Amino acid sequence: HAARPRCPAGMNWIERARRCCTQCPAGTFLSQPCSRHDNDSVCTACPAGTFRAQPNTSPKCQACYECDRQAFQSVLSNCSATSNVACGCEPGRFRDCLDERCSDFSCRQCQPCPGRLIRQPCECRWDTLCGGCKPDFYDEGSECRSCRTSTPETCGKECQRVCGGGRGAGAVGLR
Amino acid sequence: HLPILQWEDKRGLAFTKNNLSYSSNALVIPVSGDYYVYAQVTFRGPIEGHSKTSSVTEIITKVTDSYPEPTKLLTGTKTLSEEGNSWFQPIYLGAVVSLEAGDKLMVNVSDIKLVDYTKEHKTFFGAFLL
Amino acid sequence: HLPILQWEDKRGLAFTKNNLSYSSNALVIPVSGDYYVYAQVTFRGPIEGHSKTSSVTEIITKVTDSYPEPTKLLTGTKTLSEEGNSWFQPIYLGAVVSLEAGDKLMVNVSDIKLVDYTKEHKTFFGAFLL
Amino acid sequence: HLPILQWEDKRGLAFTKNNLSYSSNALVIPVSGDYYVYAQVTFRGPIEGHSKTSSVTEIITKVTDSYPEPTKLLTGTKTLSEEGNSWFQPIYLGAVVSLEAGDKLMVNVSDIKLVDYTKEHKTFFGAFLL
Repeated sequence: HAARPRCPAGMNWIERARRCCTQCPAGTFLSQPCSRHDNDSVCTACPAGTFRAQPNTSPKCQACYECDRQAFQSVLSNCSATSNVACGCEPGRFRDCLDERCSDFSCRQCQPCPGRLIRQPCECRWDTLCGGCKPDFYDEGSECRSCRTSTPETCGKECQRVCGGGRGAGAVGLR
Repeated sequence: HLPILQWEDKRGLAFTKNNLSYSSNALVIPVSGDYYVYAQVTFRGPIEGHSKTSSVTEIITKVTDSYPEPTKLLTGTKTLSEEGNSWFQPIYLGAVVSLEAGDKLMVNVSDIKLVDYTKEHKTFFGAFLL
Repeated sequence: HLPILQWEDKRGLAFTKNNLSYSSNALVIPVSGDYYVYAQVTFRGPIEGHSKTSSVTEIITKVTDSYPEPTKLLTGTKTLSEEGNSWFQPIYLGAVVSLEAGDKLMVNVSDIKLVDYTKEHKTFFGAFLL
Repeated sequence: HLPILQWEDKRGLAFTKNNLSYSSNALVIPVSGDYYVYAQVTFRGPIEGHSKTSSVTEIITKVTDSYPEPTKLLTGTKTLSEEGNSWFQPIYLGAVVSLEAGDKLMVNVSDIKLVDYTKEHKTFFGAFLL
């Protein structure tokens, strides 16, 4: 198709009119293109559920995305005439991204870290980062158990080291 | 019958023309002839509190005045072997079918909760006269 | 060569017209031009007494008088990670190809025993002139 | 933005006609109208020294003079559950879209290293005016 001259800033080439015409502002679209004669672009507001984030000479606005309720996404900001919807996660959940772009994600429950210190709290972008056992909790395999729930029979070396008190006090005293 | 999907027919990339119209979840055929009919559904899961999904199915169906039951035109059905992690699975279908004026085309799915309806470019449906 | 599928060309949803005919497992091109050619094959398994299937393949092939060997036009090939359970997997292919009058189009598959031929809306093949 | 695939437009099965041209990795639309746009990308892996792939994505995108950002027209995204073995996975996309003269169509992929570009019948891209 014939070469197109460059249009000044704020204007786009309209093939049918064979001339540069004013761009419609963000939030609107070109409902009636300018014509060869003198009338300029006619712009109309984007209908509900659609948007245009930038100045344009588009014949339509873009459809808003929707947040994935089934995946426990929440609306961070609604779709407006000038911006698409922004989705996050419901409280107590974090993004499980499909890939680095994270344009697709589901919201998984933050891990609770029972009996552990929290090294980094759960946020939309990452899960809770659990730390070591809280005071008065001892490490048993991959769990942190409360001293209060231990009994002399079940209180092993680590339990005695952490919980001390009436349990194997002698051994503790010798440290 | 399997649940029927609802569609947007005006906003964004969606449009209807040449009297091919959309009403009550169906494309309505304006003139008899051979049409290329197509649809893609993106399924995604798992859905918390929802039993594990073993398969997903998409069916393009025809309802016609000349016969009381829907006719299955195209079916895409696939088993899933996703172990608990989040999964995505698109199914595309397309073929030429002979249709009568007034016939209605719909898209049925095995489970509507598994359909990714969030973006118009991931799940879509259409037809054109040859 | 991979096994060639046989097709129904008259009953049910199947039809041929405008001199596009079907013979010896092939669609025969009546007039030279650009055609949109498409096919879907639904594969399913496992088949008892059949070694485990690691992948399935569908190929739309052209046989032409002007060249002694078949030409692969479209190929869909997918590995399977189904752990012994029953599985099913559709493969859809479609594209525009330039064809000569007399050219023949066929669909080859990696293993004919794995093809779900039971329902016309799950496995289909066609072409139309642009 | 995701990487853009480059295409062969003359050799083998590839061709352009009716002023639909190919330049700078894009199909350039000659006349405004409704087009059936399609593409298949065959992905394959694993790639040595490459982190495990959890999903693959193919997107057909439009760039237009009337708007400064690309528009996603069709997206196929699929998670993979292949346990370290060699895998291959085709994604086919196709639909009707309204385009303006001068619009450009491109295919983006999640990871260009995973694309099987070795055979023209496994990875292809095209469009035709209705």
